[in-house]
Amino acid sequence: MTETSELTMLQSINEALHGEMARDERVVLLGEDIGHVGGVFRATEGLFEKFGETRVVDTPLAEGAIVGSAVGLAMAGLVPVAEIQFLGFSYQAMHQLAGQVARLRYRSQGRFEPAITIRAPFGGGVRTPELHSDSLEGQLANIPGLKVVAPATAADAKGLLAASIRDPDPVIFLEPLRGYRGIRGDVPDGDHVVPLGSARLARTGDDLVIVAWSYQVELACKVADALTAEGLSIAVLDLRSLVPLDLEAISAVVDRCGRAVVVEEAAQTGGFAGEVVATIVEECFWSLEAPVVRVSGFDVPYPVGMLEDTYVPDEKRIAAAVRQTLASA
Amino acid sequence: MTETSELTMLQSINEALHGEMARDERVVLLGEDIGHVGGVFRATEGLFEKFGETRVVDTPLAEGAIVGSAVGLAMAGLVPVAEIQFLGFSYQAMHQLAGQVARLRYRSQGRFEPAITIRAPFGGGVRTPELHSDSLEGQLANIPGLKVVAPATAADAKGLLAASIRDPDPVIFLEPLRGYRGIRGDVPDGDHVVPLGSARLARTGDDLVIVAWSYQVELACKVADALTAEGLSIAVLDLRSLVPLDLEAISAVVDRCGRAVVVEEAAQTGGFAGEVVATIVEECFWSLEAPVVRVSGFDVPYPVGMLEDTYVPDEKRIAAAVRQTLASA
Amino acid sequence: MARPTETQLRDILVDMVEARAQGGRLWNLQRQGQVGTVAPVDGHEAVVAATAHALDPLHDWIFPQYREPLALQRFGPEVLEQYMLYNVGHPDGSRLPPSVRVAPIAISLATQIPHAVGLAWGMTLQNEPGVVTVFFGDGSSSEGDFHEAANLAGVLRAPAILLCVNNQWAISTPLHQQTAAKTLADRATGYGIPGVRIDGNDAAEVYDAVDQARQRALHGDGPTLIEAVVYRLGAHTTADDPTRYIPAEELEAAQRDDPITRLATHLASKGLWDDELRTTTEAEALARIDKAFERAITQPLAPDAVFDHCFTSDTPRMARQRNALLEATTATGAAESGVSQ
Amino acid sequence: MARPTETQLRDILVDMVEARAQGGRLWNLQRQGQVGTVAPVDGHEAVVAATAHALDPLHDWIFPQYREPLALQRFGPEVLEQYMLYNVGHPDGSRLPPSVRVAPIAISLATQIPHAVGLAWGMTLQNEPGVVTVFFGDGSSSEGDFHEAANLAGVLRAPAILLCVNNQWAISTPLHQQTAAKTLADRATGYGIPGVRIDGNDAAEVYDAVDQARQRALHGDGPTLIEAVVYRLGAHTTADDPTRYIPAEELEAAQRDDPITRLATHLASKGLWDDELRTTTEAEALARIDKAFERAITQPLAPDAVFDHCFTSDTPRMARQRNALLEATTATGAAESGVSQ
Ligand SMILES: Cc1ncc(C[n+]2csc(CCOP(=O)(O)OP(=O)(O)O)c2C)c(N)n1
Ligand SMILES: Cc1ncc(C[n+]2csc(CCOP(=O)(O)OP(=O)(O)O)c2C)c(N)n1
Ligand SMILES: [Mg+2]
Ligand SMILES: [Mg+2]
Repeated sequence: MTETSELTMLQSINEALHGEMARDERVVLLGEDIGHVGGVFRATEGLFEKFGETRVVDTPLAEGAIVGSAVGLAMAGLVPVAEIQFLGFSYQAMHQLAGQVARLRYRSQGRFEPAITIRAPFGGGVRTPELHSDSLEGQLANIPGLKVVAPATAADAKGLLAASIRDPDPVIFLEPLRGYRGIRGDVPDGDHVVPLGSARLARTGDDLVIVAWSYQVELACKVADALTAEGLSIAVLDLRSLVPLDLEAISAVVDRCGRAVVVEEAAQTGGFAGEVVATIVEECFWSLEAPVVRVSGFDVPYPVGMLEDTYVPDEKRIAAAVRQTLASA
Repeated sequence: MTETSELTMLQSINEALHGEMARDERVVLLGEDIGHVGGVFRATEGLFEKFGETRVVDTPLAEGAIVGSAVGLAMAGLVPVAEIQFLGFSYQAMHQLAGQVARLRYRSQGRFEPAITIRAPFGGGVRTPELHSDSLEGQLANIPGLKVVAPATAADAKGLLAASIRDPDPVIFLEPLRGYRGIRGDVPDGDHVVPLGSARLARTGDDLVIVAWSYQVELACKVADALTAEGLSIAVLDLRSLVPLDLEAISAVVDRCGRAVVVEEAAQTGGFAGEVVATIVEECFWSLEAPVVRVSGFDVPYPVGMLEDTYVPDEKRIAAAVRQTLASA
Repeated sequence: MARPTETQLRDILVDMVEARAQGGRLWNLQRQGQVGTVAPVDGHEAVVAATAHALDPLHDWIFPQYREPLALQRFGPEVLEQYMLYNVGHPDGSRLPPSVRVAPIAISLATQIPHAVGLAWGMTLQNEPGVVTVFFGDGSSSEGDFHEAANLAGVLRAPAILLCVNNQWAISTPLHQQTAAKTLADRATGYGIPGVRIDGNDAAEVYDAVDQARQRALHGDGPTLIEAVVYRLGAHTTADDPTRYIPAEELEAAQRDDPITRLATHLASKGLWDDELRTTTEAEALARIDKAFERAITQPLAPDAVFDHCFTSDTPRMARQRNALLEATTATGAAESGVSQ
Repeated sequence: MARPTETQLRDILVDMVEARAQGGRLWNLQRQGQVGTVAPVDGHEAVVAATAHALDPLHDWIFPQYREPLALQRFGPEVLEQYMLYNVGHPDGSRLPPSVRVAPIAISLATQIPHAVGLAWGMTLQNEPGVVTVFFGDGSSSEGDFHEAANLAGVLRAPAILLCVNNQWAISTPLHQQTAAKTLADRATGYGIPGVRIDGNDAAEVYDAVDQARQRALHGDGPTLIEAVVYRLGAHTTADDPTRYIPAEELEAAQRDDPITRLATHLASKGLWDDELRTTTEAEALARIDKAFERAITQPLAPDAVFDHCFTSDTPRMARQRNALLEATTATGAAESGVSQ
């Protein structure tokens, strides 16, 4: 049995970075304020002191240059792990991320290996200013050549980050702001790797499955637990990685339950929940006993603090969707 | 009866720009190479000569500044119509488009009116270099506060562009590269406005509906016509605008047909076809007689010339999906 | 050359002292959990207030970065009121009345620079007199948007003042890691525009530089890049602990050059300032911010306000979302649809 | 100061003449519909070939924009072969063997500049000797990526040469609409790096400037911005008609300063060049490009090549897409599944 420690998600991310930097000298960290202060959330705490200023680099304030220079670092044979201070500011680097990082291998037909990981906090619930909370995973998942990973537990944060850094393909690694300190759990000590592309059945159940990722898994599990207490049997599937998407896990659980609710925090139109619904329809249409319902953010920009609780899907909205789907026949 | 002229889509776009600039002095055009040479595809031909260098402005080569300065122009009370030379280069401006253009009204709670239209050619089939053919509408549709319009006919190109420019909300107007000279048709002379947000039933039919937008409507209609000759009854719904999405038109035709195929050129995962499928499931689940099938580009970057015909959905792939869906029971 | 009069300097100092006092109150409100993250104005007071006084609020525009609002009151008392709404997280927090020529905070750094250039350009197209001043930090000057906008402004000869407040830090990143450039004003040559470097702690020098840039812009001679050198005397924001990275001696040295002390000493030597004036100024400022705070937390908010002003009218999907929200809000018991616990 | 020897200059001229000749052939192939859009090298030959000769192909890297490949043959004959695959639209068109230190064309303008800076930085981290030279145009210098990368290079003292080929045009946009800057080299000061402006039609001057920048970089003194002033003698691309916007007299004046004529005249005066040499050089160049073209159009292509090298291995969805494609390809009659017409 592996030893574990109880950590917050933030601590487990920090542990993964420590482990990967120690394991592979090619790993270099770059980003705004990641060195001296250890990141605005302290995700990179202690790394500058331990690995020095050549491997943990405070860059100028320019996301395009952070992501763009990571391409060059990768061409030099290094394994860059870049931090974007908040995912909303990845828009400043989208030309490098979508147009360059995601295509380097394809363009060069395998000559260059973009073993690049880009970490960014995202998601709401903590009263940030505009653009600090935006959930862009739907947009990111439509960028071919980019893997999109979004852990929901402390243990997965460590294991999936390690896997992302070791992956020779580029990965955008999404860290839930609310989860940094709000999610904690037992995390295996030492080397811990969770392969990309496999979903996790967070709750078993037969009546309906809630499909979610990142912080929404936390909410989905609470809803499932509450409804289990009422005698219902609700499964929760934590996708963990949106690209690659675990088609088998989705179809297995939906085939069993026949009913599904998909939860996301992003604006609904064009969000990734739509992709999940389409996938379910393709894979499991004949098992479906009711329409698949999406619980999403509204079709408005992520709003200011006073409107946040209205906007962000909560347990109440998820539970209502579950009941509605169960009632539907 | 209104007089019409037979025009290519390119000519009809040019006509719309002429009309709107003549109609409203606040309309100004900006972009790379749109003035002296009239745009790399000649979409803005003749406008520089007619309206002068203060209203048709060749900007420096900087998409961020084009879209970003359009925000300021709109704040000054003007109606900027910006051209991005190829949609793939809108990534350079994504921070301005998604983070600023789309939020100006919301942020200022209506004080500022981002009456901005951004035109860009997109889509494949003409052997362009990388990033010139990319279909990003799925990503754009997930940006709240932005309208996404994609005409499929010459007449609609004129009418929807006029409506986009007149619309006080920001619109990204997508012009199919293949359609510039490849699509032609009768276009009403003079003022012609097609309201945003209403889909068009391009073909009526009862057995199955093909939902598409932009150039794919052309292909869908050819498939529908060919299959009609075989005795099938295939409808084609041209969405025309992805945001706002015409929910009523979708549910009306899917409820009637019970079977649907959705066509897009973008990579499948996270593409807008997924959104259409999810919408159909939400609106019409109980009418569905078969799973809704997507015909999409593959989950790879838009490829080089020799691989283009393999990648881009064609009549054969659409027809196969239609037959498969009709056979499914 | 237009050195401000001593009276103007006193007005500027009043604004500076008020901003500092109100900033302190705001900091406390944040610590009490009453408002969100706050970025202190400390050290920026002279450059912001003197700039505002060198401009014409009836015709000129200001684009703030985010530290500026409390020192912008010359542009209208509404700036403070709106800023308090902003701090409490009310959607009206970025809406000023049409008469107040201050743009909303853009959040995403440097994105406001092309906006400002576009507005300046648009004003010339509309034959409106006036110049547009945009504030941005040393850190923000590394963003591509700065470059693209400065270059565009040069080509268009837009009546804009690009005002870079170099406070030596971008959160924890010191200037020498931000750029190897000796001065940020040096960048102006690369855009074919004048660049000036000024002491941003000297209100008179700021006033003069902004006034000159403004005259130049109004005469059709295009934009100016001003680098105002100051020192960030406070934390980056309420979420930051600068003792982790700012050497104590460096901060102390900067504090000895506090822009408020400097101007106060000067004006006191002219008999135009004293402790009593400072005390009453501060008291009034605090009364005003307290009132603004009270107003902010009692500002009405519709249950479906989250949908307002996204578009001119709701899309069909938004209309459904709005209805669903209203239904859920009016449904009295949550028990029916929610989790029972 | 390292003026190239006359023999080196002759080698450079050979490359220049070959590039021009092959460019002509490529233009014709495009006109015959055999290859895609082509961006002619005309007018850029000296700056590209002399740069390649001033660098060390075993240790130094080149990031082209898109006009350069034909003049880069000093970096390996594979460059031509690969470029022909690129022109016919074969996926291998951007794959060079590991020994050839030339990066693929990035298409999206200026995005290659941060790549180059990152690679230069990475080489220092790995203690690899060598410098990275990145080509970009006057138009591309307006992009934010140029600014962000140049600034980063300055801070990191990366061993990079930022080589701006100012050919006076970006498609139809003349330099004075691109920027109000008097020179693009002027921008260097704003990044704290040296900036030099050279006559890009003078191969010796180019060689010298690149050599100096290279030495500086190798000695740990960081990057250099070089502005090489040339004139675009051809169309922007095969899709462009420059007579619509380039005044005939201006082009004629530029043609009188053709870099090939200039160097040929110089070397002829030294007895190192004559028409016969030119004729045989051209003939050999054409033979080589024709061979490369034949190879390119006969290069094998798997039916499912569209999926290769997107990721190291297919995602489950891609695997299905690949299978479906292979099934559709192997299904002999399309009649069954396709449209009958
Ligand atoms: C595009 C973008 N990247 C990152 C951030 C996060 N951030 C907020 S303030 C800041 C530092 C800004 O420094 P500077 O421009 O010098 O202004 P100062 O805070 O010193 O006044 C950073 C990195 C942001 N808001 N926008
Ligand atoms: C980001 C981006 N925007 C626009 C284009 C379209 N485009 C291709 S070449 C070109 C002009 C480039 O001019 P310059 O950099 O001066 O190079 P030159 O062609 O003169 O060698 C443009 C606008 C592009 N490829 N990438
Ligand atoms: Mg600063
Ligand atoms: Mg050029």
